[in-house]
Amino acid sequence: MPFGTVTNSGPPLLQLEHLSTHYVSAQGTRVVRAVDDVSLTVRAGETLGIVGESGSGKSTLALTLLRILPPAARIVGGRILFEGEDLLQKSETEMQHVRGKRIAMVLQDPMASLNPLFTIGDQVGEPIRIHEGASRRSAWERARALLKAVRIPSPETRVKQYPHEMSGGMRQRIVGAIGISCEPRLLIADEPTTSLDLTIQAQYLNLLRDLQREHNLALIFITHNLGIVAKMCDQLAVMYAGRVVESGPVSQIFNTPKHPYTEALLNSIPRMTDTEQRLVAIDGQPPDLSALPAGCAFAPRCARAVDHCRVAAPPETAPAAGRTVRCWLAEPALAGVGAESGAA
Amino acid sequence: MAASDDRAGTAANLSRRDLLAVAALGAAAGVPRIARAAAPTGELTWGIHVTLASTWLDPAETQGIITPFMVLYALHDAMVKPMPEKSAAPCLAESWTATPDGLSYTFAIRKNAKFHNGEPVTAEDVKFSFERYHGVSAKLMHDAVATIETPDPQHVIFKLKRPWPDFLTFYSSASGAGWVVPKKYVEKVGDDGFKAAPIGAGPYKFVSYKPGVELVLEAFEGYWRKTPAVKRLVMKVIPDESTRLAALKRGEIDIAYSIRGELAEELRKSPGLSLKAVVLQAPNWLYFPEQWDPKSPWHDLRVRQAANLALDRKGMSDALFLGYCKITNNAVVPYTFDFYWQPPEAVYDPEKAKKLMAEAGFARGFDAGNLTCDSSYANMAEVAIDNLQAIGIRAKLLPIERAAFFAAYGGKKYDKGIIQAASGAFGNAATRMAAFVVKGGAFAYGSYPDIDELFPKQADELDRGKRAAILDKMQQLVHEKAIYAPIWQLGFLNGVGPRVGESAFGTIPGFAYTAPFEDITIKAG
Amino acid sequence: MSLQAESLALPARSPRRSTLSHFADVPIVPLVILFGIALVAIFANQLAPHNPEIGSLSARFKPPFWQAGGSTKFLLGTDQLGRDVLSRLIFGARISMIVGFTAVIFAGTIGTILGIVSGYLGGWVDQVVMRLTDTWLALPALTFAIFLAAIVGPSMWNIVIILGITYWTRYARVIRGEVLSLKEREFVRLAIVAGCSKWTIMRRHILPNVINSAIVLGTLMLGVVIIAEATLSFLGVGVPPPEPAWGLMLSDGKQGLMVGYWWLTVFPGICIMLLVLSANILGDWLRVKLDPQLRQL
Amino acid sequence: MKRYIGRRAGYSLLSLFLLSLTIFFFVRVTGDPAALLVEPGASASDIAAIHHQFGLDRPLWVQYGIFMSQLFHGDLGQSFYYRTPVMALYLSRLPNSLILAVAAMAFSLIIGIPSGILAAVKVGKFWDSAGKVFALLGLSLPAFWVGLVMILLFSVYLGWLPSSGSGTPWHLIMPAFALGWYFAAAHMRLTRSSMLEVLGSEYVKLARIKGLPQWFVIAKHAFKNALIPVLTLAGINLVLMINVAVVVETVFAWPGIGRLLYEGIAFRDFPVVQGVVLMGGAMIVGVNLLIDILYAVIDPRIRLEK
Repeated sequence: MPFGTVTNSGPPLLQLEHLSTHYVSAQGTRVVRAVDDVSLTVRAGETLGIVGESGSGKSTLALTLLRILPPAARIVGGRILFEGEDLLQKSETEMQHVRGKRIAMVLQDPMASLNPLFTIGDQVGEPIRIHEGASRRSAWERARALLKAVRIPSPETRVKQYPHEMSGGMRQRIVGAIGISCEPRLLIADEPTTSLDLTIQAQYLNLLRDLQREHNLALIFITHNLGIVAKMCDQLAVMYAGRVVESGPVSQIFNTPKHPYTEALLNSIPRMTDTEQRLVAIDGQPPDLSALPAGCAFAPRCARAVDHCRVAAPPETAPAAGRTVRCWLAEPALAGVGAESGAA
Repeated sequence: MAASDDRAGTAANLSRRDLLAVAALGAAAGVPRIARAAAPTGELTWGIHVTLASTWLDPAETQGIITPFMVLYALHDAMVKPMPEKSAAPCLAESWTATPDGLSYTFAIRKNAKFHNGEPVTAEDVKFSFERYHGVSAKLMHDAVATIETPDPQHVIFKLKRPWPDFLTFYSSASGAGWVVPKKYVEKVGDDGFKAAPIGAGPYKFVSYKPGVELVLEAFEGYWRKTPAVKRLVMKVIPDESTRLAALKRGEIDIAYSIRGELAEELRKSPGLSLKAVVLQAPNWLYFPEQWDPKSPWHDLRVRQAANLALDRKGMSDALFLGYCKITNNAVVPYTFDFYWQPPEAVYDPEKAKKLMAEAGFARGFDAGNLTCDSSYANMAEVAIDNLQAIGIRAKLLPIERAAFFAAYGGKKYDKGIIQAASGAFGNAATRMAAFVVKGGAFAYGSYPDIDELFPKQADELDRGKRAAILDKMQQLVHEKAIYAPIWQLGFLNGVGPRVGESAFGTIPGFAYTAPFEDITIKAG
Repeated sequence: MSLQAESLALPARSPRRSTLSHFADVPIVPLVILFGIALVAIFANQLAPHNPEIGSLSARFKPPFWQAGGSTKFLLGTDQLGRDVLSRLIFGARISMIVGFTAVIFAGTIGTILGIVSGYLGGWVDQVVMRLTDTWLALPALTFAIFLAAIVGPSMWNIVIILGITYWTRYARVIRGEVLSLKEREFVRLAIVAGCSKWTIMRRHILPNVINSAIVLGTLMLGVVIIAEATLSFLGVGVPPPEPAWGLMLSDGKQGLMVGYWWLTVFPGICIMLLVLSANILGDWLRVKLDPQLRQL
Repeated sequence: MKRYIGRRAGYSLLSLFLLSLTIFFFVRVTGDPAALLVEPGASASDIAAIHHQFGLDRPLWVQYGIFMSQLFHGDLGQSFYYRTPVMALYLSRLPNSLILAVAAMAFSLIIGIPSGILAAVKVGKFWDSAGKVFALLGLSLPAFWVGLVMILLFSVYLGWLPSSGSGTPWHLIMPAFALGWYFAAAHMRLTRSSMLEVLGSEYVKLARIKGLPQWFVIAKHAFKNALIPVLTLAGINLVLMINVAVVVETVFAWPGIGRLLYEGIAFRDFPVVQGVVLMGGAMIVGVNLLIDILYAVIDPRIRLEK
């Protein structure tokens, strides 16, 4: 059951408008449209889930928000409005004040997210020292408090320890502590539980939810696990081949999916006994992002695809308030027009 | 004496540039320069092409190679040694006499001969040095000598067990036995102590030595022959030829040993530098080990003669050694040796060679297998192969690292193909014949009975004239049978910098290095 | 997908990649140079205007054709024995390619086999192999080369053997490291459970997984081997004259540098540089493509 | 860790023993030193005399026994060529080699690390390519050629530096550079790739997500991690430099150990070859142990695995 005390109200905290990020190879001969024309909205205190297969552009989208893309990636268009400011207009120095302080992020691999050569206290306290100019000692104190907040036992000794002395679940909680250390408005969690086992996963999700409540955090939850989405999220965006193919409130999408891909995803849920399991239920392979088909990127795998789907990419339409979808079938009128033009 | 020491001390503290400035000042002020006998001044530096070994500081260690003598001539002196005027010149021995039966040699020691510590050279020292000598020829010499008598400090008598015509050759140049060290000092410091701080009777005394790196010597003013002109000598090891030339050009060194090929050309072109060529007592040759195998093409005299005619020795020398090699056409005996026989001049006539090949039945040539050589002489062999190829003898070059080459050459491993080799061993025509021509010779892969027959005859012959005739005959046979194809006696090219007056290169025939050191001068002004 | 993989191996490594797109960003210039050298090596007999081993002493030190005294007969001049530099370079390509490739393959074969065996079997086998590599490391390549040259005599093939015996340890170490981590992987465990013999596992499961690393290392080692060959020539134990090996030409020609016979060293120097640079750039690219884990040379 | 190091040391001693055996017999296969101390043509008795003098006329195992028992007393025997103790020779050359190696290492690290970092940070940009080409040039040119060109340029034409020899810092510049360049290239490469790997790591990503300035991320989070493999390589290379500097030592007449070994081989000076190779082996063992300890100092993961 979707959890959410906050409804669609208040001004948007984060608004993405037609955001596109492409990877360009060194020779400039290949372009990978990792994020393509994405528009999304997140309100304060709300949780947005983003789901999709590996390589559908979810992680790139997250990195785009923080503008920490690898050198080969270019943000080629769109706007990122955060609290009314366009992050794409900011200088790198200004962005540094956004990262960690106003928008934080939790990475998917807790084992690799901590620098093995520095103590936990040092790494947890680091954002506090950078963003708030705290002294070494007070940062240390805050770090200890944060460890306590993420329910790590005996934080006094833990701050002095090194990452390799911690278990995976503990490390992931430490990464969470780093995320909330400067009390950000938005926390992005990129598959934060993939490498944890089931019990620890549940504990961690509970922790995130509690933290969200306490700090009135907006949360973007990137995952490929619809079960987690159902448990955690208010809103959902389904990504396929760099595009958002469907978005809207979780309950509505779960009940009446408009896109065949979403449908296929939902159909695969009952078979997911193991949360580690990937979305293997859909036939076919994800498309090559550098050589997308002319029409709808999902058409080759879509059981219901018509001729027109292979000719032109569907536009984003709004079948209901707060919902979007990219599918010719969702708009039969448009599909008909397309079919005519295709036949002509 | 004290005053001159002070002066010397001051001079030693001045750098070379300061000294030049002082010298220039002196000239400008018009101070009349004293012709000689003044205290030695200045410093000269050598760039040495081989590694300086501690053994070179001690004549008792002298092995059968020439390199140690580049140091021995400075540090030590011998009773009799090759000097510019003659190959057996009286040095520490003022004179000597031999009894007619060839069994007794009496040497009279020079009265003013002194060691660096000021003590006179005595008969005891001479006897001690001979007995102490343990270089390569030690056994041969010790076995030949029955007793050494020292009737008084000025006289030594060597009594031989049986007549040995080559005694003086070995005592004077072919070994270190005639080089004299101070008995008392050696007994005091021991062999290792002596090598660490040697005292000799030569024109220069020891200052310091870093093994394999640098040797510093200082003029010994009490040297009997004359006071050396240059105060300090520094011998630095610089293994790379190009670097030696660079150092010479920059004035870091004044004398550079062994500058070959293109670098020698550059040396000749460089203003201020001069090229000094010395002919070594090392003949190079091609050897045909298959000539005793009747099935081999080399068995045919005409083929061997053709190979001789095919070699463009002059062109090779011009190309590789600026024409400084001496083409003697005697394969194994250097022209400076006793009993040397001069063959007819070498001829380069590839047409005639081809004709001989055709007569021998090899008009279309033949595959001769490998031409094996010491890899340091591979450049020469490359040309030789080109020359032989021109008359149809096709060989493939196989250069072998020096140590391995000589081991296999002497071990008779190269019994096929062609061998290119050289020898700078000491001795005379007879010793060379023994090693390279006659039956049982260390490097003879076969022999001819007529030559073998002559060999023992000359060994027992006390009459020098008769012995020479036999040895001449032997060398003539070697030439006529074309056992070898002689190439030349190697030209050793060296560089001399602008500051050097007399370099003393080439003053002693057949000696590769600068000597005698007391004759070396720095240019005045 | 980790950021690391993305940043190193762009575009994103989706499992469905055509073979063509796999090689879309191959460094063209080095590849062309290597192919060019290979072609020159193969067709040396057709391309070379003169015999590379035979010269005329009367035509020594002719400069390249554009310099005064040069002629179009010898486009890149002649050497100290009057041999055509261009022809020697052309045949030298053959020798360098043969020496380089065979030595690398030789070293790679020994090293890979020992690396796999040592890494997979562990225990005393591992100890013996590792002690052997330690011992090898203490013996500088040159020491070996001279020893071997003294024992077997110098020839092109002996140089190949010498270089191979000298450089196998690098493969052994790298491959062993790889095998140690492969050993813990699922598919190997599965194979063990399935009852495959040790040798089958090494051959069928381990070898195919380390071959990429061996290829990358081999490309990088090509340069090392070629420079080593030149250095052996400098020390007088390289490919024997009159074979026109580039390293030998460089070493022989160095005497001419001071005299102004620059073409004797500059041309072989450029050839060596181009070959080694190309091999290295290609090796770097392959390393990124095939095996981002392989960091050490 | 102590037990680990102890075991490692034990194995290393074993390799040293293997090395002594290998080198002892290997060097004796290659030729006869006597043949080099006389000109060809010397008599067999002369050569036998030399053999006797050097103790080469005794059975091999006796020779090896003597060698090992001397070794046990820290004596490497007496050089055939120099007629002085090998240990003294070695020690007299060691300072030169160390100076050269340390200077060359300084060159290679001073050039290699910063430019490697630059190349990694500016990946795909001009500095990356410039760094790459510079690195690969060092690998692509034989050291003897670099050395000779430098002598020609800086000594003969410009007259700035002495052509050869040792003694002053000026003498050190060219050989150290010639030796260091090859290694600089290797260090830069490793720094670059190791830096790239670290920069691509999750913890560096997290550091940037924290909002740390770029230079701070590089200086604190990336550099220290990236340095570990570079330091390891540098440690091994320092020893290699001492042992392989022969080319540079020859070109610049630098009296180091490489040259000593090379001449030892050329003269078949068995005690020198044995001594230098064994000392080299001992050094490699020592440095490997040192690296283990250093590792433990830098990397807490090892430090705490007691």
